[in-house]
Amino acid sequence: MKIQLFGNLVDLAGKNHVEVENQPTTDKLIELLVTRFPELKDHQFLIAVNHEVISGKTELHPCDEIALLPPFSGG
Amino acid sequence: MKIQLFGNLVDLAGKNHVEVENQPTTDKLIELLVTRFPELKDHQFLIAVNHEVISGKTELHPCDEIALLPPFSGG
Amino acid sequence: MSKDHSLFIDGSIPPDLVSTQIAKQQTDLRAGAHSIFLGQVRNDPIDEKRVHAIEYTAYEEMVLKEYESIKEELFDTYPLRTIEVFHSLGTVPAGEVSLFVIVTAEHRKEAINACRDAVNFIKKQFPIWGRELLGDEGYQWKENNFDE
Amino acid sequence: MSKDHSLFIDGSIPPDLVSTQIAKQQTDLRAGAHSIFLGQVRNDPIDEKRVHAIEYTAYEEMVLKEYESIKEELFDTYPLRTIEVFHSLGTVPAGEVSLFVIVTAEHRKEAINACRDAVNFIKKQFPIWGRELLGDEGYQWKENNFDE
Repeated sequence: MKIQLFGNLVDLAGKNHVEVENQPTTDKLIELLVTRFPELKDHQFLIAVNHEVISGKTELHPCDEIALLPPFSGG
Repeated sequence: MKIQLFGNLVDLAGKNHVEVENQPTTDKLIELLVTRFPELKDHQFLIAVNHEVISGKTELHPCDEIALLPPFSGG
Repeated sequence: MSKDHSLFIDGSIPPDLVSTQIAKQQTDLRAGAHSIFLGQVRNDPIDEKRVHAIEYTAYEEMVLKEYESIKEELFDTYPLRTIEVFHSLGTVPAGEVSLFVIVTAEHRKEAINACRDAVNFIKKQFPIWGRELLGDEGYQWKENNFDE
Repeated sequence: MSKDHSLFIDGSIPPDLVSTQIAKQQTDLRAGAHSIFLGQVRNDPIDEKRVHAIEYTAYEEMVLKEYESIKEELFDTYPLRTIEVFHSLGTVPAGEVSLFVIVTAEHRKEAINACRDAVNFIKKQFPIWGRELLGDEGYQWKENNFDE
């Protein structure tokens, strides 16, 4: 599955998205991403699934649009 | 003394100012104006002396700039 | 102290004046927020008629004095960069602008609160009168509603 | 759903856009009040350096969804005529405008309150990020302060 990255997370990963094996839940996904990018632990971010910010452990489907959103700074 | 009029008071007097004999206080002035324009009793207005709205009986001097101000409706 | 003082505009306030005033604040590199208010003449129904235009008159010298006083009060209350107010005199047709307030500050909260306060003060304290013209069918003196 | 959607502006928002949007509302004879907010890039000091510009990126599809949601919420809360929001993408130099909100209503109170709410919502809920460019000397990711 493709994970879109924004803001300072683009700096962290060196690109604006990462591809990972399909994961069943957001918790599993974050676990996997932290093994690939250990610094992610020190970053604040929300998870958006299909353009909705989710809270708590959420099931994922292969076609979901997933994005990690650091604190917003528009305006 | 010259009394400046604004808003609906211009309609009432038919002009934007009236000349009256010098009066010692605002109370005396209003008394006099009401004898000349009896409808003034039915109108709401503030009195400005030298660009300041006054409240209560106030002494007047011949050179004061006096104006009667109906409710404001700017904006 | 006459109609050509910057506060007073002869007739409607052109929308272009808003852009001009914004552009003027762009040399201020500490300015982070502009809060702007525009009052526009509505064609309100009055009995069977409609307001075609409002004709404004003012006690100009006293307006200028009140303008200085609200500016002083707002600069004392909020950290602001600038305040500018424009008000029409004469006839403003429905659909056109008669009041323009622009407040610039470093941060949004101060700009927004000061602009709101300025508009309320202007409506309450500026000696300006509007005569609502009802086409060929007479007129009525406007009265401000302070709950709006 | 791309950069050319009306919400997004490539680079700085030109002051002229404000006049254009005001003029657009002048055909609405029930409109009595426009409340406008503009966010401008400040050249804030950061350590020994200064912000020369902010480079904005957005999760565009999600911004558009949040935009629909704030519009719906505000139209449910206040009697409004229109709401329009514009936000820059890409680089906006200090002294130039990156956010423009215009809310039109019959009466001033609703226009002013809805515009304030819209600005707060945009700062909190729109997935947009600003990278503060410090000349040749690097950058820093901006963080919004919700007490401002």
